[in-house]
Amino acid sequence: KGNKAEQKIINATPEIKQFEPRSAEWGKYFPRQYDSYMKTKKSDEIKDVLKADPALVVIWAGYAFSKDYNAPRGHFYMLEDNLNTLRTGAPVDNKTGPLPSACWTCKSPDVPRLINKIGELDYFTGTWARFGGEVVNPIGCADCHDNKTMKLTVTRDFLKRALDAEGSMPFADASHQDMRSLVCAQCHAEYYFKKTKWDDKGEEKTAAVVTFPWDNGFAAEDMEKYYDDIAFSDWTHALSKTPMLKAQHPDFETFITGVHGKNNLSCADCHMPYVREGGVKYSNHKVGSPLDDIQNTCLNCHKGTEKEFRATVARKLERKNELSQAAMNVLAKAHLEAGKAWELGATEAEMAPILLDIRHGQWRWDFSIAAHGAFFHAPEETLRVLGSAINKGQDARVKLRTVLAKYGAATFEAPDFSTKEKAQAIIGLPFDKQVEEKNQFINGLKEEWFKDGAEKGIYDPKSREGMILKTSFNK
Amino acid sequence: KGNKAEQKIINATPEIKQFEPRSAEWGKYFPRQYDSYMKTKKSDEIKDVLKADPALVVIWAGYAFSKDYNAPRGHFYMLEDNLNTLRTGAPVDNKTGPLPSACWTCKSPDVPRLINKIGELDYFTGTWARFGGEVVNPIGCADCHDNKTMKLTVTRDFLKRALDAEGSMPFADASHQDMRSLVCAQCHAEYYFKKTKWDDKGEEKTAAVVTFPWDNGFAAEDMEKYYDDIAFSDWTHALSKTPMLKAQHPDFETFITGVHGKNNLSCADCHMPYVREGGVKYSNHKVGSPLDDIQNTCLNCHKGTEKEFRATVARKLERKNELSQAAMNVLAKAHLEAGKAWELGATEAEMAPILLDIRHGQWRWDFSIAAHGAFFHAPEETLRVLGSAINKGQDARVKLRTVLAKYGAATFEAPDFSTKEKAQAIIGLPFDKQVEEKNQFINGLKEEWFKDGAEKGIYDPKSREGMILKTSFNK
Amino acid sequence: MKYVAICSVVLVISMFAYLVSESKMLSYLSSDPKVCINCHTMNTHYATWQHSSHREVASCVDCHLPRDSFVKKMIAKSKDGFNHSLAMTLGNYGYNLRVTTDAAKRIQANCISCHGNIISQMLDNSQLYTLADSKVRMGRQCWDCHREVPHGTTRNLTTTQNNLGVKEL
Ligand code: HEC
Ligand code: HEC
Ligand code: HEC
Ligand code: HEC
Ligand code: HEC
Ligand code: HEC
Ligand code: HEC
Ligand code: HEC
Ligand code: HEC
Ligand code: HEC
Ligand code: HEC
Ligand code: HEC
Ligand code: HEC
Ligand code: HEC
Ligand SMILES: [Ca+2]
Ligand SMILES: [Ca+2]
Repeated sequence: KGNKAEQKIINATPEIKQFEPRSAEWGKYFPRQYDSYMKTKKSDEIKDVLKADPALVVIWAGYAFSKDYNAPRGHFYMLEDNLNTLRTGAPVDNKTGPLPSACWTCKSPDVPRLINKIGELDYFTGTWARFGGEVVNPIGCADCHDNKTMKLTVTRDFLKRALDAEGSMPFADASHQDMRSLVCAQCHAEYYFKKTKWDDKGEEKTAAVVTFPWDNGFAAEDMEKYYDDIAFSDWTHALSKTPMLKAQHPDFETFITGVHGKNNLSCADCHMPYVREGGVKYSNHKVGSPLDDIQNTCLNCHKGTEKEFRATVARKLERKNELSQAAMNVLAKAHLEAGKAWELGATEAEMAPILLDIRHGQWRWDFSIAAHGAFFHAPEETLRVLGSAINKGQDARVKLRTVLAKYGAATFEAPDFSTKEKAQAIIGLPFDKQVEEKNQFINGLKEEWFKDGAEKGIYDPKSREGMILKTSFNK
Repeated sequence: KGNKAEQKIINATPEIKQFEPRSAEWGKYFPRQYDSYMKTKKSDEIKDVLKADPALVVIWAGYAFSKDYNAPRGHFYMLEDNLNTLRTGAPVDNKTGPLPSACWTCKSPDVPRLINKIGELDYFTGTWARFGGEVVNPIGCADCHDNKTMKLTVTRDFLKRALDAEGSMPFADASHQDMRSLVCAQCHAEYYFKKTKWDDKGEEKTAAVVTFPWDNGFAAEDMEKYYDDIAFSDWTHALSKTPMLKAQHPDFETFITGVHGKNNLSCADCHMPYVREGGVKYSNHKVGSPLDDIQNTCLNCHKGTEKEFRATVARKLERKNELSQAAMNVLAKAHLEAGKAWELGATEAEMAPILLDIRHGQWRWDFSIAAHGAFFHAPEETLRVLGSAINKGQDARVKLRTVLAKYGAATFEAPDFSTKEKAQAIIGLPFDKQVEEKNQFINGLKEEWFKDGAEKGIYDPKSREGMILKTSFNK
Repeated sequence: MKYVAICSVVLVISMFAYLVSESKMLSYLSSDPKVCINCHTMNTHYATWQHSSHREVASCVDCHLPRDSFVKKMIAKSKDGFNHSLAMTLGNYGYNLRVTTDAAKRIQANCISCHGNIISQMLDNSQLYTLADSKVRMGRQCWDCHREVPHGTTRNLTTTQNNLGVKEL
């Protein structure tokens, strides 16, 4: 009955503006969802992945990821982390790079608002810094909900386009249950920036449009083919000169290959389980590890004890880690050996098949592990693709030995990259300088952007209340 | 009611001799179990695995498996296949080799009978041919049942010893449900022949005792360590000179790592599901693929349709095949490349680390796939171990390139082994001669053995009724 | 000719009577759970239900037959009754029964009717979406999550033979 009363308020059409980026405004009508959403703040530890696996620095040499890469934190921090990472560099005004505007895309409900205001192609044009002061709130209700009905809604068209291009689950057919995953898939999916020319009142501009490479399917091999066919590369590797691909969090694509995906579960089933307070039942908006609440997630469908489930998941993680570590080690060595081969005068023709192996091997490895939950969501697919990554990487190394031998370095041993510092020294990263510049940005322009946003009336100060600066690089 | 009556007969203490090897005798009291048991005859296709994967011939060069290796058939055929395989060679009398008596161990209820009669160490001494005429029935009731109570019973002590040595599930603690797996684990487990000296009335003899290498645990790495510690090898590879290990069907060991094992299922749950005829419920003794009766196996516990389950299992098989094929290809090349290195004069010191990689890589690959059901019973463990097998095999190849380069063969390419014939030619197997000798054995000594058995009154002619000679080598 | 016709009619009627009596079809007119185990085929489901949290609160018909109108209930009863009786007589079913789509719909409606309060939010959520294509009200079966309610996950007809609690009538 208490439920009914509260229900009434909830069902009363709330007065929320379209594209309202400030979650606190929505929270007035939906306090439980809002409060639980704010609890994502509790996941606040920075886990420096480069430090844990220094091979990554070598693997990503020449690419921003080699500077700074952390395990994900709670949704509360997504904007903060995007601003603070060394990857986004240290712009000094709204025109400086290094990154494109597209880097805001999955960090804020200000993005759909902006796209609605200026158009998608304009939004995807220019530097990241261009929208400093415009993108000022972390993920919010407006990212997933319709302001009138609270219906789940996909606010990023690139997901719709990608689903339709893939074809097996066109967006128009999405069921309610599908939507409980698709709102997540807007962000939790592999992407690249597709260069797209457009006409801005007579001026030709190039947009970097977030695009999901799904035309051939959702599997690692399907996307690999997609990228190969358009000769796309994210960057050229600093040591091996390989035209590389970076995989980013293919959570959705891997999830659907696993047993829970096949049984038609949705992300929300585990990451936003129903909870009850008094008579009211609602979706827990504290998106985080389902293992924090095994009782309401796993045990809702499974028999067994918390302890058993913890052990099962832990074993899956170990298996993934074993193969992932092997793959990283192989790939790092391959890059270093290829670097040596170039140095000694190897020709493009000699190196071409080797670089292809490296490209494919690293793509597959990255695809398997960039989705941090894939070890659980899709353990078999993860291990299969990791196995093939190891194989490709080692194929490159076998071929490299023949080339190295030709240039008199048959016994070449890759240098030691067993710590983050050693690895960054190998690739020659001017780390301290970057940190210094970044800190200037953090204490300067970043602050101004939020002031800017506040003046425009779009910034929700609650979204940063109690924020403590945490980074991998400031001790 | 009919049920009750029949139950009475079943519960009446049957008059079966201890160690009665003739299943037809038991069948008099338990016709349903006997009839279903005899239906294992339906699985009678010989699938030549060497032909499907010719890399195997190279991988097993110098070992009997390179001559003849087939996918398992129904239990009805186990003695027949053991007699007919080229692996058991062509003895001409009771003293000729090549194999030891231990090769009968998992093929017949005559084995527990013999062990009871002459003692375990005597049984494990001498040639396989020594017990021709003594071992004449395929698997029978006496392999798994107590003659008085029909209670499940482990008739091979080596399983009990191995469980106790491993320690985590001592035999004394085995529950009824455990027994429903342990009767299978007597045979469906990795083994080796442990050389054991014993005193036969003053004469020192050496027995080759079937032993499960479980002292350190059930995992591939645990057994690898076991074998390394005792410097055991099954054979020395003909090409690479590696002291090799052969993994044989670690069905039980891998099964317990999988989700069904962890949920405490037993082999009998899927391979011998309960069926009902009229009012009588009994265990289907037609041990075979559970996919032949999905409705009565998987669907007992799962929602979903037959079609879905078939597809799920098929996808698991594909994943395994992908990595297994990659591993075989790598290992075969490694052997051939190592052979070349020796040929060119490589030293033992140069080769030692390479051979260790090959030994470990091949062991792990074999461990993952020798249990034909492991792709389903334990897909994650299978893929993990396959990934590490690929890695080790490729490590060997990388090192080999350096050695080959030293001896002026940096660009050496392994010869083509893409068909069984090509592969057997590479390893120089005198195939036709072996087939000819084998056929002499099949038409001669083999026949006599059964006559022998019949004279002794231990042979059950029903066990070969309608037997058609099928081999991989006779067209 | 007439003979044949009369014979056929008599045959059909007597076959029907035989079917009715052999399969205890008329027992469908009662609501007592024991009625269901007129057919030993239903023993497993009776036993699992009897050991479930719902034993005291919901009987077979509470879940399996429409609860909103007497007429619908009777129609469903007759339909199921006939189908089950026929299946019973022909013996053309396996060890693992599965609910029909129609039955699933009814069950779901019944879950909702008892647990309306607790699931009201989910129901509201679901009403925002088109349900045209979905099998059951709310789009998703309650027992997708509550997998053990009330029959457990293992309910092969051979699992509870001679089992405790089920008395053959
Ligand atoms: C607007 C983009 C966006 C949407 C929509 C989104 N996420 Fe996220 N998610 C992110 C980003 C960005 C991070 C990383 C935040 C950080 O590390 O600062 C993240 C982090 C996470 C984490 C890690 C949290 C932790 O504490 O470790 C989980 C789990 C997660 N998301 C699941 C989901 C699920 C489930 C949904 C849908 C219900 C979803 N996400 C919707 C962008 C999004
Ligand atoms: C398609 C959506 C999408 C786009 C586009 C995107 N991200 Fe993310 N980002 C995510 C998701 C999802 C996560 C959570 C990742 C995880 O689970 O590891 C994340 C996490 C992060 C994190 C926190 C973890 C870390 O890596 O330290 C940072 C920082 C980040 N992104 C920066 C960027 C930058 C810079 C760009 C542009 C180059 C970018 N993002 C583009 C979706 C996106
Ligand atoms: C059956 C339950 C379940 C479903 C459904 C599910 N997940 Fe997960 N997810 C987990 C578990 C368990 C983990 C591991 C958490 C841990 O290690 O603490 C996880 C981890 C993650 C992570 C990494 C979090 C981190 O901090 O490393 C992300 C991101 C994620 N899931 C997103 C998703 C998305 C997106 C979907 C839907 C496409 C989804 N999940 C569906 C159970 C689930
Ligand atoms: C990452 C995506 C995401 C974000 C951000 C998000 N929600 Fe939700 N929300 C969901 C999902 C998924 C559901 C479940 C809806 C369903 O099953 O119909 C949901 C359900 C709801 C419901 C319906 C009642 C319930 O609890 O099931 C309300 C109200 C709601 N959210 C309010 C909010 C508010 C307020 C915010 C901002 C503080 C917010 N949501 C942010 C994904 C999101
Ligand atoms: C909404 C129901 C549901 C939830 C919630 C759920 N599962 Fe499952 N899970 C399933 C289904 C369905 C299967 C498929 C097996 C089956 O058919 O019984 C499964 C299978 C599994 C398996 C076996 C497959 C494998 O990958 O090894 C594990 C382990 C598992 N779940 C763990 C978990 C954990 C851990 C959680 C919580 C984070 C969880 N499940 C949450 C429904 C669920
Ligand atoms: C006495 C040894 C022994 C015992 C005990 C034994 N097996 Fe076997 N099993 C074998 C042998 C040998 C084969 C191969 C027969 C052949 O290929 O000729 C085999 C074959 C099989 C096959 C393949 C059948 C086919 O048609 O492809 C399955 C499945 C199997 N066993 C399962 C089991 C299960 C389950 C148990 C216990 C209930 C069990 N086995 C007990 C020795 C045994
Ligand atoms: C510990 C028990 C055990 C021992 C000892 C054993 N086997 Fe087997 N054997 C099996 C099992 C179990 C199978 C079924 C294998 C499968 O699933 O592939 C089998 C299958 C076979 C097959 C049929 C399939 C094929 O490979 O062509 C032959 C032949 C065979 N064994 C011969 C032998 C020989 C020869 C020896 C001695 C060197 C031997 N076995 C020792 C248990 C054993
Ligand atoms: C959950 C069900 C299940 C359980 C429990 C189970 N198996 Fe299996 N087993 C299967 C399936 C499914 C296959 C694949 C059959 C196929 O491919 O046709 C299989 C395959 C096999 C095979 C290979 C048969 C062939 O012809 O290739 C053997 C041998 C086997 N199992 C033995 C065992 C043993 C021994 C145990 C117990 C330690 C066991 N199984 C437990 C379901 C099960
Ligand atoms: C490979 C092992 C194996 C062999 C060989 C075997 N059985 Fe069984 N038998 C079992 C298992 C396992 C059970 C299930 C027992 C349980 O769960 O208590 C069983 C059960 C039985 C039962 C008890 C009733 C039932 O059906 O569950 C009888 C009677 C029986 N077997 C008779 C025989 C006869 C007769 C033979 C020879 C024709 C035979 N068995 C051969 C493994 C075997
Ligand atoms: C006696 C019960 C039982 C039987 C019979 C059974 N399963 Fe399972 N199965 C389980 C349990 C328990 C799980 C673990 C998931 C869970 O907790 O729901 C599981 C999990 C699974 C999974 C998910 C894990 C994975 O490896 O992907 C698949 C697929 C599966 N079973 C297929 C089968 C197939 C195919 C058969 C028939 C050959 C079968 N099962 C027979 C009980 C059973
Ligand atoms: C609390 C609700 C509820 C009660 C009470 C209930 N059932 Fe069910 N029944 C279900 C549900 C839900 C299913 C569907 C299960 C599924 O599809 O997994 C079902 C399925 C069945 C099936 C189909 C076969 C199967 O295993 O899916 C039969 C038969 C059945 N019930 C008989 C009975 C009988 C007889 C009783 C009373 C003794 C009974 N039920 C009481 C909810 C109930
Ligand atoms: C006349 C014997 C008999 C009686 C009485 C009986 N059943 Fe059944 N029932 C069967 C048979 C036989 C089947 C299998 C039908 C099939 O699978 O085609 C069945 C199947 C079912 C199913 C699954 C198929 C479907 O229609 O969804 C449900 C649910 C069910 N019964 C419920 C009940 C309930 C509830 C009762 C008591 C009101 C009951 N039954 C009484 C014989 C009976
Ligand atoms: C006739 C009314 C009625 C129907 C129909 C009914 N329930 Fe219930 N259910 C109850 C009552 C009353 C309780 C509280 C019982 C208790 O506390 O022991 C309950 C308890 C529960 C519980 C909590 C106890 C548990 O077993 O986990 C769940 C979950 C549940 N019901 C789900 C369902 C589902 C799913 C259905 C439909 C398949 C259903 N119910 C149909 C009356 C009903
Ligand atoms: C997506 C998974 C999911 C679905 C679908 C679902 N539930 Fe639940 N249900 C839950 C979770 C999680 C809880 C525990 C949280 C709570 O107590 O509300 C729960 C709790 C319940 C409870 C209270 C149980 C108790 O122990 O008191 C009842 C009753 C219930 N659900 C009935 C239903 C009914 C009826 C339906 C279908 C209309 C349904 N559920 C559908 C996830 C689900
Ligand atoms: Ca990418
Ligand atoms: Ca061995």
